[in-house]
Amino acid sequence: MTETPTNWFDTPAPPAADDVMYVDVDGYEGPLDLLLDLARRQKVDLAAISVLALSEQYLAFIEKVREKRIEIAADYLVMAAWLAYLKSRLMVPRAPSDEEPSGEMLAAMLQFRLKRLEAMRQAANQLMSRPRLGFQVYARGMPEPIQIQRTSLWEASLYDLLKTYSAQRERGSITEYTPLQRTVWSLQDARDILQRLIGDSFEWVPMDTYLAEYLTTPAERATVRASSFASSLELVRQGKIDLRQTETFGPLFMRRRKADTP
Amino acid sequence: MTELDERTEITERNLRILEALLFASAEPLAPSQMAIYLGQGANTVQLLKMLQQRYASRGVNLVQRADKWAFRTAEDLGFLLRREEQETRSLSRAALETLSIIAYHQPATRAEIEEVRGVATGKGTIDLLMEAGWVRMRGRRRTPGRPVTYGTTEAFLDHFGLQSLSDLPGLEELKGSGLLSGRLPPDLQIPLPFDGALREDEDPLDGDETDE
Amino acid sequence: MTELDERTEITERNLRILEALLFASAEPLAPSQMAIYLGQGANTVQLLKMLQQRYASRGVNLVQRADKWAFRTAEDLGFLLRREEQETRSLSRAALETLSIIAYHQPATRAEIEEVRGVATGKGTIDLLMEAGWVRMRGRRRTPGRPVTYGTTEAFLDHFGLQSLSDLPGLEELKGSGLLSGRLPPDLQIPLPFDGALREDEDPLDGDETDE
Repeated sequence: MTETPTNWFDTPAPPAADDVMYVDVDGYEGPLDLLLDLARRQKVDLAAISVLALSEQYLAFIEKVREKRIEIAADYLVMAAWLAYLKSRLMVPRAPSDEEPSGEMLAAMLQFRLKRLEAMRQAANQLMSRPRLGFQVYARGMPEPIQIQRTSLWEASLYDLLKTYSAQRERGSITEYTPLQRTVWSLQDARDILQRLIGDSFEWVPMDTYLAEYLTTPAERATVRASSFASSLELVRQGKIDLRQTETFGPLFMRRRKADTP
Repeated sequence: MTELDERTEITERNLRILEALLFASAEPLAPSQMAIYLGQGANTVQLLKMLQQRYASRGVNLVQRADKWAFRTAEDLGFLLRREEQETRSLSRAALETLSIIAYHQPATRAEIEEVRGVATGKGTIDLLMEAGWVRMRGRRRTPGRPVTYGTTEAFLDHFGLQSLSDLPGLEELKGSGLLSGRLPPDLQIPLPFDGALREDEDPLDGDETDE
Repeated sequence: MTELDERTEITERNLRILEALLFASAEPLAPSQMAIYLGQGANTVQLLKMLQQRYASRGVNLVQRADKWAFRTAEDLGFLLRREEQETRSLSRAALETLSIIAYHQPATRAEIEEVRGVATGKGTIDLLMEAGWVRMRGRRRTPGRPVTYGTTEAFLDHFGLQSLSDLPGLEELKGSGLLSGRLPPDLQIPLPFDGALREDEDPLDGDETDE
């Protein structure tokens, strides 16, 4: 690649300044579109284009736009930065240790992208100039619709049938229902028990410690806790005990309230 | 090119244009509407008649409606444009429940079906099952009101792959397959479906009730 | 009647049926949709090709779109039939470019379309093409983020009068110049527009994503 003379290196005559001047950024579909338009102004085949000159034109254009303080989309600035980099790669000789892509490679890449975009545009034009359905080519204007008469074929499996039957027989047969008897701590009970347990203790003690002996039966845990908690709130309201919790979901501490503390 | 060849070529060209116009038009066309597309001096009606002749034996014919012309499917092929389509649909739960009760409890009246289901059964459900060809009216129960009794059909056996109604699994089999749980009242019974023509408590349907 | 006569008669009958079916439908039909109406043992595609030949010089032609068939007015009569530019909602340049990129590069993700155009594609652009019925979601690329892949539809082929994607204008040159390659610069691997169900790097769409 380095052997072949790359004609995009050749510096063509710099573009006339006003060539760039009347370019209107609004009319472009992004930086690649702008570059393609600038390239066409070189009036040569894209393969023979001077990428260096193109980059300079683009950068000059962006510079002009910015001088006029016109808002410009970030896409254009990213391309400008990339082209500035490309320009530097093209002008600075490549060191042997250089890991980065050569200027020629970057230039070829840009050229490829321009050619590809142009090709897709040409393809779109070719597509649109084909004899299109509804414009030059027509389908039957009076299609004769097929009248469809639908008859339903019902589907059910023996399994579905049996399962359904069993389910409803079972549903219909279980008529006796004995609700599970559960022991429930009444609020009054809980309150009595709490008052008895706390007694005269002014120490902070977790509620669960007080209730330890009642919490052994799993079935009763919920009702013991719930009723005790509700009762403890009542006791706090009455000024008989203090409650404290230091963290969310942490243990609930309680102690007898000293009569003289406010 | 002889004059004859030339005339033929012009005619063919005009015929092609007529074909395309008539094909693409959304409504029948009058000769005057088509004439503007043809070469000067063309006899549109004559050309249309030529075209009509050409298509006379085809699957599509050129027909004249009042003074307008249009392509239409040949009359003898009209059947192509009508199609019967079958779509498979699964039965609703209500229909499946009703069907299974009729199957096990037949001959069953509507009141009996409702008693097992615990809800009223819409008339539509039984109609649907009869339409599907799985349920039929068997007779009338010899009780006040003489309610209609329902039973299953041969098509029912066919569809569910049963040789006879006695192939319907009984209590033990339903339990064994896990369809019925073990926790059932001991007095639960699964009836043996009645397979015969009429049971002693059934009267035949009146003459005009038997359809089909 | 000799055997030959009989065979000819059967063929003619089948051709008439195909004519009727294809004339009656505005949309292209698959051979399988027509085969059910033909006599047993009929070779549908062979019959369609016969019919295509018969209509080749007529004002209405039988054309193939992907694996479907339809009658369409002859292309050379387009200048005559050309209707008033009803194309008020003409496609934007962005939409046109996007369409051709999808057509030539399919399956293509949005990122790939944007890479070719060098600019972000508004979501509306692809939506518009899907609404026109020319572009569809094909599947998902098996890469991080699982982006949706886009491709063209049968309606696209029908609209632009293409028998298959290999008829895309200029495809051969583009292929030759390596411009259909996704990677830069010219790669040895030249992907062609892919028409199949799913490419090895595509997953099917999730159920709720396929509309239509």
